[in-house]
Amino acid sequence: MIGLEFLNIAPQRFAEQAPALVVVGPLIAACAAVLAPGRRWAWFLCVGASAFAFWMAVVLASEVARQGVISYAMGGFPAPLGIEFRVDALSAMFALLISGMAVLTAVFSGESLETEIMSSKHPLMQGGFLTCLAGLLGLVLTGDAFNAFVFLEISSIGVYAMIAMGGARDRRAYPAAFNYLIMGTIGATFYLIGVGFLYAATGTLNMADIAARIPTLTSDRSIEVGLAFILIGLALKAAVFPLHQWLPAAYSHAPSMIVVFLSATATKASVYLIIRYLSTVFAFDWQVETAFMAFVLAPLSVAGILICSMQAAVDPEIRRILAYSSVAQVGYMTLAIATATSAGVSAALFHLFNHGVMKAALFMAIGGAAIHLKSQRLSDFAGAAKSAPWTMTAFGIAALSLLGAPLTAGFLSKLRLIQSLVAADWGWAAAVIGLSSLIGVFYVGRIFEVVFFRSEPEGGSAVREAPVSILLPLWLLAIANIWFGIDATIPLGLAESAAGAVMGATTLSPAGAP
Amino acid sequence: MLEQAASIAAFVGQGLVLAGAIVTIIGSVGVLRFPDFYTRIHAASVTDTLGAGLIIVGLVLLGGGFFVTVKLLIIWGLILITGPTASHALANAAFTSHVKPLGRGDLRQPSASDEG
Amino acid sequence: MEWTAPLLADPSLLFGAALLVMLAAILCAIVVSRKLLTSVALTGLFTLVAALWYIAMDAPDVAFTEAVVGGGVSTLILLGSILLTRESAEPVSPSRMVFPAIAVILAGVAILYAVGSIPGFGDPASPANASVGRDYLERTYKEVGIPNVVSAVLASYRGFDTLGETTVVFAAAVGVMLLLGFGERALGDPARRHEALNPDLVEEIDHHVVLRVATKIMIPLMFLFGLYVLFHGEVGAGGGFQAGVILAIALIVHALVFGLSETMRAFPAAAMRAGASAGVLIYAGVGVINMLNGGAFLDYDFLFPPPLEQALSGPDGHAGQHYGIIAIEIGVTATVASGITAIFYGFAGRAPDIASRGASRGPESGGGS
Amino acid sequence: MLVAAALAIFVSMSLMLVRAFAGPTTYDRLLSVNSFGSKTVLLIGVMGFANGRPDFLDIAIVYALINFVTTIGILKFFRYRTLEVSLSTRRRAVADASGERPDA
Amino acid sequence: MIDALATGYVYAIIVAMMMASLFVLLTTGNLIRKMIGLSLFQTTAGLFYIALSKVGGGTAPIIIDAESAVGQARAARLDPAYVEHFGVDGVVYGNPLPHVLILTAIVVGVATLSVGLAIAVRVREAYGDTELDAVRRADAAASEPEPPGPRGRPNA
Repeated sequence: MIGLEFLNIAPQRFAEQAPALVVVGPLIAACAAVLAPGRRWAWFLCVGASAFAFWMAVVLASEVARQGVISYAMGGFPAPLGIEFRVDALSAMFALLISGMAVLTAVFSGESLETEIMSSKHPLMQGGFLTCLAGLLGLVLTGDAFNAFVFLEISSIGVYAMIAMGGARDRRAYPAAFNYLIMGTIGATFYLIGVGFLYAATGTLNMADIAARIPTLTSDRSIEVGLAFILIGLALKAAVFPLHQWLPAAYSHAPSMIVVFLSATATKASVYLIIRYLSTVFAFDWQVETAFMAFVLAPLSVAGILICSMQAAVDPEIRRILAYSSVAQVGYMTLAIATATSAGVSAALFHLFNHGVMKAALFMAIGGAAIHLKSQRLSDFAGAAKSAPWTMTAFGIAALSLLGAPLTAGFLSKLRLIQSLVAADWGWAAAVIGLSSLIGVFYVGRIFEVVFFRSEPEGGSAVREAPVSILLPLWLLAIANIWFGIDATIPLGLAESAAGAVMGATTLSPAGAP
Repeated sequence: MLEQAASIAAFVGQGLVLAGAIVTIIGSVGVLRFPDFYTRIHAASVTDTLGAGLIIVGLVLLGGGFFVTVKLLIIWGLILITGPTASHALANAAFTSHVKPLGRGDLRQPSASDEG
Repeated sequence: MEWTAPLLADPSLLFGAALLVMLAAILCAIVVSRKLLTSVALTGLFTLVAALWYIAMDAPDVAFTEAVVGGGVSTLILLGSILLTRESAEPVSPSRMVFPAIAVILAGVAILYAVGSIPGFGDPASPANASVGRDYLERTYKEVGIPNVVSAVLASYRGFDTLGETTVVFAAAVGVMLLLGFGERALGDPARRHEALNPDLVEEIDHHVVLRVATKIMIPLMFLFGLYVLFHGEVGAGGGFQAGVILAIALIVHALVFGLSETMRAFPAAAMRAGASAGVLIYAGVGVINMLNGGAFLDYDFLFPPPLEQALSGPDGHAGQHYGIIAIEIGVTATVASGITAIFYGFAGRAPDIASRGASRGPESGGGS
Repeated sequence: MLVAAALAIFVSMSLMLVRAFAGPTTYDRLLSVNSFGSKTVLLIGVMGFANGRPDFLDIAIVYALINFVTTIGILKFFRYRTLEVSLSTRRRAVADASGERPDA
Repeated sequence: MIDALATGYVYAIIVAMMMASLFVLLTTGNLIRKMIGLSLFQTTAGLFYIALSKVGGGTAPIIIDAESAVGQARAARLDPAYVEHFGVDGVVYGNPLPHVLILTAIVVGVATLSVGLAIAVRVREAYGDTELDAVRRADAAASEPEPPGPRGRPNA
């Protein structure tokens, strides 16, 4: 399914434990990294653990492709009693995306932290990063509604502090991190309250079990309100318009390592949970839910796409331009999800994957090139292409992909988005995507003008070529952007099987059944 | 005979608990009504210690098994150590930060602190 | 058959109602107060009363946790942070209240709308109480073999959640260490050395001999009590988390009375950092051992290789579950005790830096009352 | 009778709350918070017996401890403006640098 | 009817408290007070869960012997048929699952509180104040063409 099956060389007993190992590996490494005697050790641990998680994710994905849904009972207790890890194609795809990005970020982190954080704190940063990785992986694999809350918090708490660590360069990181913490925690608590309502109505916490019991209920008022709370909470975490205000500030002032990783994964994991609830738990066939999708989610997505694209077009700071564009892109995904068709969800997932690849490349290039540059202003990147040709070429490729230029991954995903919207008779929504792409031409054009065509400022640019350990993951991502633009079998295969997994069956069979 | 003793103990115990509760209410009224900090702390700490003693002895008489009795006695001990210590520290802190006790004749003037 | 809950036969419901009203009163006072210290003291009271309410609702474990966390740790951390920031909040202009008020009222109405369809309070036949919750009550003794069902669910059935919870504490400790350091400023504070050289700064009269003596008695008792709570958690209320917090509070009392640098000499920040990660390692390590023995992650029945497990347990004992739960509770205790101590070091040890910038304090503290 | 005693303790806690809201000095608030805490300890005991399940006195012990600790914490807050110093010496420099009375 | 009155108030008060703490959190501009509001909000969510777990006439979910003195005293208060139907081995217990969840949530809450306060302390160190208004003013001043210096003005 993913072209990486050759990595599935684990012995069978090992492969059976993969759902647990994929989370526990990074977790143990996080503790070890905090204890590491020096920053080199911490970095090795970080790369090693991420690679291990990636390997396990590949094993998982190929097992899922081979035998369908995998259910893993934590503690050996069957599902409604114990916590279940339930891996289907959707979770496997997210696990692959998150752990793959983690490997690249981990490689990137060595040099990048060097310039941003004092070296005695590197082990703590790496430990926090690995905790976040474990949290995100757990979030996408778990089949238990409350366990998802715990992982949501694991993946956030360290991140709040790490975003604030950007304050050494720019003090605006502190209030940004604080706002993120407040918004994130309100979101998580809303989620918790929503899960409480589902629990009150169904008496269980296992998602598949909840899904199985919902049709048997006589009154669904608490389910409706529970769903509303869960979705609002997750929308806060996923930065869905208009609950996105924390994101641009947090992304523009955090240390680059964190931004690279978060931009590719964190909001995506919340989008995952939204899809999970809408499709698996509520099965897309419920009246209130369809009304919600058509009359709340879709208009909000459209507003988010347009407004945030405009904000991106006028903002003077380069990272914030990209952050606003991220919110707009989340809007694309929710818009496609709102069609509630298999093609829509698959297009959203395909775009989500590609967007992760391009955004990570963009932030990585900026982080790498601007190692010696304290400012984030776009104008300070004047002529950067001359002083850092390799870095900025990769940046340019990813930016073209963001724009949706042909022969890049972004083109294919926008094409599929529009196709799926048209197929669902949402032509106006397809027009919105077209319009926002036009605005995209403007802001990407602005960046291109500054980076490639303006001459360097007097006294030379502060932008330098990134070191090899940054160029390596950066170019991997840039090449991926082109590769997936020409031959999209891998992401498309993942997205389609994932969409098939959640859209195919209207309800999951309760745990235990094959 | 033994049962009779047990029921008497239970009755006495309940009475002691109630008495202790009444003592704490009296103390609280004192804290509410007394005119300055030092008299209030007096009301609070004296009645806390006495009320706690009465209630805990009452609960011991009610009987709840060996461990419960031991725990009750530990709690009593803790209250006896921490209550006066905290009161002392509070009064000390108030005094060293120049909270003045009311003097002779101050009670005649209605002071702001009088209003609960 | 229809059953109505025997509400009036249950005195705890009377207590519960009274306590809820008291909670609401305290919350109202918090909403209107602007002095941060008053808010913090009232928040401490709020959590204490909430804990009382938990006892009335038959949740002693939750009450225990809420008391040690809300009443103890949160209050102390809040105090530490007020010291490092400012003491009263600016008033909020009414115009800024409009939007939040609307949002809050909408959310409240939505919840009340949903609450109408939840089965009545105290109903034993409600879905929440009749399904999985009841299964735990019926199965715990057979499958895990300890009387405290909450501990069993926490450590065994939903042990993975608890691993997550421990990780959260670990992550928070890492975060605070990143942001505030390890209290190293308290050890290397030049003003402190200056004070040692200038004895006239030190007042002669010893005000706190009573406090010190009392504390000296209390600290060993607290340690002992912490260990008791740790190992008693299977039988009664308590467990690893509560024990960890109690141990941390014992250290915090020591720091409060005898000085932070004194405590940090005995329990250095590096050890706390190591302890925090060692706890998670112990916990996850137990899970990995289970995997190596052929079970699922955290399946304590496989803590020992199957033949040994049979030899230890006998016909229907649960040696694996028993020792597994103790092992992970020790892990939890280690992480929580060291993590919270490290967090306290961070906040308390930051103080000299701010205090030396006393000049910027002045204008802020004028805003009070 | 136990229920009546519990309610009596509850009433006295409410009176303490009134004092805590009213002040007027911070020390009054502290006093009432402290006293509130020790009444809570008693209430747990009485409530346990009234419910027929007196074996949760551990929580009462914890309350007693917590009450002591927070009182010391708040005290240090006022007298020393830092949680960090030892109580065996009084740091005049710090206490006076703040230049304010806690009850102001 | 009496039962409906006797039960409805619990959720109503809890929801009101939940919303009051959310209101504190959303309106105030003081970072510490925001954290207090957040912590209260989480606590009230806990109250909601525990209210769900209450079983009328139940006791704490720590297994006791129905034949023991305590067990018999508890059973004596209740209708035997009720105990028979809802009890486990002759004793009616509260629901343990929400207790476990809220135990976890309390811990998560204190972790969030400590990280949030640590960030608030850093805000104070960088800006000289913990009011969001002051922070905004300082940022606005710094983004003007002539920035007033890297550290900004305290108490602006």
